[in-house]
Amino acid sequence: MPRIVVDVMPKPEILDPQGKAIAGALPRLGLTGFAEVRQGKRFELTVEGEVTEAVLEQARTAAITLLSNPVIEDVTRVEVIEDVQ
Amino acid sequence: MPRIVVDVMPKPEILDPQGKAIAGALPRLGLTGFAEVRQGKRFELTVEGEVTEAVLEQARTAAITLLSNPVIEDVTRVEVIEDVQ
Amino acid sequence: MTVETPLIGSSAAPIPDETLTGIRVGVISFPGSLDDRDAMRAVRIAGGTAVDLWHGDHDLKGVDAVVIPGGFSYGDYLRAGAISRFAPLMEQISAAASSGTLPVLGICNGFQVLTEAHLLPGSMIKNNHLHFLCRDQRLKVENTTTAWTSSYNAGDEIVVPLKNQDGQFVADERTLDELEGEGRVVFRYVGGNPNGSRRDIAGISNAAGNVVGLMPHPEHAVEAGFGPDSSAFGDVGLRGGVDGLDIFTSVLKKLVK
Amino acid sequence: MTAVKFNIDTVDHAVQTPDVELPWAALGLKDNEFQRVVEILGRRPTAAELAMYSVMWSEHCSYKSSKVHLKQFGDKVTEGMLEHLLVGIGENAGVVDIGDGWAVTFKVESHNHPSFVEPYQGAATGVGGIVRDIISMGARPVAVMDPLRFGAIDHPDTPRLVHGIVAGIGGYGNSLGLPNIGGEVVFDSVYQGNPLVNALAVGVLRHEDIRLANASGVGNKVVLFGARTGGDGIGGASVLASESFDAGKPSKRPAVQVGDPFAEKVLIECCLELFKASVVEGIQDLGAAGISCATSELASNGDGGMHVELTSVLLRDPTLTPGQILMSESQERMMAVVTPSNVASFEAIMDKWNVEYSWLGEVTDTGRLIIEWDGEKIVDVDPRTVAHDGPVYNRPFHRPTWLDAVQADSFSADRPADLKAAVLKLMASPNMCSKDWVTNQYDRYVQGNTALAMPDDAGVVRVDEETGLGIALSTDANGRYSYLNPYEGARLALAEAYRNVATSGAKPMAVTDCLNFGSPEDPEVMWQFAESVRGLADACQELGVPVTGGNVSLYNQTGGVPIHPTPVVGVLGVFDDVARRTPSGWREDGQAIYLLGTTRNELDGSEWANLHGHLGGQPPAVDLGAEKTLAAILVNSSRDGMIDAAHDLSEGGLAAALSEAALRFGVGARIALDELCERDGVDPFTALFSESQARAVVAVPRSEEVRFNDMCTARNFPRLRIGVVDAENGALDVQGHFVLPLAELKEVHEATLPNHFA
Ligand SMILES: Nc1ncnc2c1ncn2[C@@H]1O[C@H](COP(=O)(O)OP(=O)(O)O)[C@@H](O)[C@H]1O
Ligand SMILES: [Mg+2]
Repeated sequence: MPRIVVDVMPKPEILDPQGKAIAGALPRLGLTGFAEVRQGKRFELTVEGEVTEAVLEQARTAAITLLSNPVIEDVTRVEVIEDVQ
Repeated sequence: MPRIVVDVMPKPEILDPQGKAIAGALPRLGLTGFAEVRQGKRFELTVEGEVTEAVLEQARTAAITLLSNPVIEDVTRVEVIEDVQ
Repeated sequence: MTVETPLIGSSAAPIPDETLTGIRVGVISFPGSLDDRDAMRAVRIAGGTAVDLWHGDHDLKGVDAVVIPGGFSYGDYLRAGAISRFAPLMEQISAAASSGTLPVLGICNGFQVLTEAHLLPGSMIKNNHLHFLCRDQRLKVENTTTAWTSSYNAGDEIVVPLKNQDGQFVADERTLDELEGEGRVVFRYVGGNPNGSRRDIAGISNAAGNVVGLMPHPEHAVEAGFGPDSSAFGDVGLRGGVDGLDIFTSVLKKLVK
Repeated sequence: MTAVKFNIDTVDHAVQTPDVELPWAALGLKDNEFQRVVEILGRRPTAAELAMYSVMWSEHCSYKSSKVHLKQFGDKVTEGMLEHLLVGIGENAGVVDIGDGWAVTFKVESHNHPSFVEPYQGAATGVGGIVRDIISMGARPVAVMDPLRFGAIDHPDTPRLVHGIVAGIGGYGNSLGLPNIGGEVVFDSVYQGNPLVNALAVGVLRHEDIRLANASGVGNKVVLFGARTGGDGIGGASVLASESFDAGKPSKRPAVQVGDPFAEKVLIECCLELFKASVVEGIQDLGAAGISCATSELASNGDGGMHVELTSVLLRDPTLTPGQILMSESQERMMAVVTPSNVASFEAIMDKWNVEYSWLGEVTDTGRLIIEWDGEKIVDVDPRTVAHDGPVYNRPFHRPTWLDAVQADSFSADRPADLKAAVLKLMASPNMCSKDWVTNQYDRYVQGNTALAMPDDAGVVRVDEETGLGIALSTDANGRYSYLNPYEGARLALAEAYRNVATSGAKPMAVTDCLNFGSPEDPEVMWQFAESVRGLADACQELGVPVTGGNVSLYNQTGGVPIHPTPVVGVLGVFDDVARRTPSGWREDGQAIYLLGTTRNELDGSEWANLHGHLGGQPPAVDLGAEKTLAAILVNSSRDGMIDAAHDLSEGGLAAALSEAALRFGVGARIALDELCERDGVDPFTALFSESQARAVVAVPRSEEVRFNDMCTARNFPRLRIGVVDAENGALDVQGHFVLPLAELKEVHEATLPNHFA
């Protein structure tokens, strides 16, 4: 079944304690190539049937009302993905 | 600065309590087009300088050693993204 | 039946036992560990000597056993236990634990660290109700041959506090069958599964039985007056439950032998 | 790091350009306030100075409307009240001597508005902020509490707030390893757009470990450590995006702060290690007004001067301007003063805990707070004028015109015939139902010293493992009582918290308060505030317990409608040995149940009246003399082993107390009301539902009855044997009226919150 992916990231100006903890751990594993890490969420919404514009619109609504908190997060993507891994 | 994105999703056979809760909430918002929801994580690793193959390799290592737990999660993507939103 | 006003500490006053005092149990602290001092207190009340270990050290200080305590190491931000697993001291612990010699107990966050370090199978995900839950939990002790459970009788039930947010134990069916088949399910929830854990599993061991992980907190049921309000071994005074104490006496007694 | 080059508004520049338009109004300063700043400086302020004055002179930081009233907490203390006070009002938190060289510091604060905007983070950072106050006194935090108020339970916005706030309190407190030992959950539509999120923290220290927020010792180093500074909490000040006020480019500053409890936990351990190694001279947490507050307070409380290089501040967002850096309210930061000889030891401890720090400057004796940006002077002020000499208002107030009519409207609904149904209805109501759904999300075990917590009357924590020395805490407020009569309402809040602490067996010692009110610019609200402070100060004097610190939260109103005046009062009590604490439920079959105190026909403002949508009349009468005697009886009988259970009577009266005492351990009782009704001249309904004060029910072992009665007689305190514990019947049997099976009671009592929120 087709899926719509919704990516949600912490707003750039907002503190991301999770990303910060990861950024602190990477060098201890010898992985020193990264200046910053941000951790966000990725949702996969499986669509029953065809992905119509109406369904996509539903996904966009879900993204801004339920899946993200507009005070601290941005929805960075709402997109249909191929059903392959 | 360029970023590498790492997507991590719960394994299909593992129950995803957060995804389930979202799937339960959507119809209450009148969003009925979705059969299933899975919640995963999206990491953005900012690279200082150029994204060389070595850095990408570091990201892949980070993805499978630290950013995901192979018992419950799959790394579904490790990729450079353009620095645009 | 008359019961006096319960006095804290009365029933948990340790009977000093020179041989037990000689046993050194290390408790490792990570940044964000919370129940480390409590685990050390439990070791002392059981009669042993508690030794504090620092995650960043490379030295096990010659301890005879190790407790990885509860808490939110590194905030539990990525996954519970995920970052702690890479602490320098964990290398020593992993080596000694997998050789089957060093008894290691992971409580709550400690259990999560052990699964992340692959010293125990399976993993923990968010509770099925998605909330942090703190309650007094009844457990059944199903394996009394491990380093940490030998003071119990098979089938004993105990009441210890449970408190976590990511406490749902998951593993694939094959692993679960294997755990069951080999008798490595050490503790099981009874009287209601608090978080959706597969097959009501609350604690497991490795094949050798020296490494045990347990989600609820036995170190909070070791001192009368500060434990749960109930015990599976009969009526107790106010907050008089000390059912967790035998976890710590088990390892001390085993090590004395 | 080289500083970002702004078009910096230096002191020199300010002198040369006296006529530049400054956005003082947008920053919240009033015309006269801005004029005062100009007067103080003898020139226009620089952008950075304006930032400092505007945040430090805000209501939140300067207490400009409340100061003249709060003075009473100091004026009305007696010698005796000061006896155990090691540090009083004015510091980050008060410190109380509890004996054996131990001291306790505690304080309650509000985080109301941020919690409405972003419930999870607002509540979380509320806990974080109050805990840092406790650390900065030199103490190890040992517990938290959370008095909460929400709108109507069935309002569509209430689940958002309940879920977010409860998860936020738990998410932060649980991650810090601080047991949550009590609080309140109240639903009332007056809090719809203004939930109250108050957080209390308590810490423990040795006398010699007390640290104060002052910068003394010329040449000592000033260091900022903990989290990096970001743009948090300066959303309202976006006008400062350009320090020269010429470019109007919009700035994107987060209006909410995100908490990092892990960083704070590390900060706690790291600070405790600093204290143990004696490497800090003075320390201050960074809360509201961030670096502005820390530098000006440290300097003015110490030798009077400080010199700081602002580009040394480690930033999360490199585009911040100097004014924004000064105003930022980024969480999990501390500022300390360190002697040059301790610098290396300080750095070693930071490195061990992996905490970032940066040396900002040093203490001087110039009487000036000088802040430079890359060597250029952008602030040159007398720090006292920023920290302490803010405006003080004697705001007009008058008794509300509507109050007479409200007070005349006494509750007169018919007495229900079915008392069993009435008890069930009461105990299932939003305010009287079990709060387990909330409190089960909080860790009450961590640290291993919790001797009593929810749902008992007070939280009790052991301080000294050797001796059992410990403390008890309770927080209370009743907004409806305060609405009906703010003077008496504040006294009632104190009386209840005091009674709760004594009920647990502890001797009440000290008070903290969080005064939640509407707008001080409304003379009627201001009157409520003035009356509340007067009432609380009077009552503290009468009970002999000093206020050691607290917080004022004003402007809690939506659409011109203020919340009920809600003075949340926290009382701290002390135990010689927490082994003697008294639980609120009975367990032993056959023990006698006594009611202490007198019952009057006092239903105005009660939970029962509230259930019928009625709010009028006068709140229950306050008799602090009776409260004192009751407390003495409860404390003595706990110490001497004369009682095995005690539960105070407050909201919901005897009906609630009996129900809760039975549900605590699932043990029933047989109760007879006849003698009580006859003695006090009340009907059975009133006996059960009146909220008369200075009452408690206790369970007395048979062997202690004589001694217990003698003690009450000696103190001339009314008591009545109203029943007996019945461990067999599994019911609350109020003879001649109803038999209420505990299973039935438990079910309705526990179902309410899950029904709405699970
Ligand atoms: N938000 C909360 N956090 C922690 N404990 C709470 C909270 N709300 C209520 N409680 C606890 O539940 C119990 C019952 O509350 P309440 O009836 O308000 O107590 P009381 O009337 O004795 O002040 C008390 O132990 C109280 O501390
Ligand atoms: Mg009470």
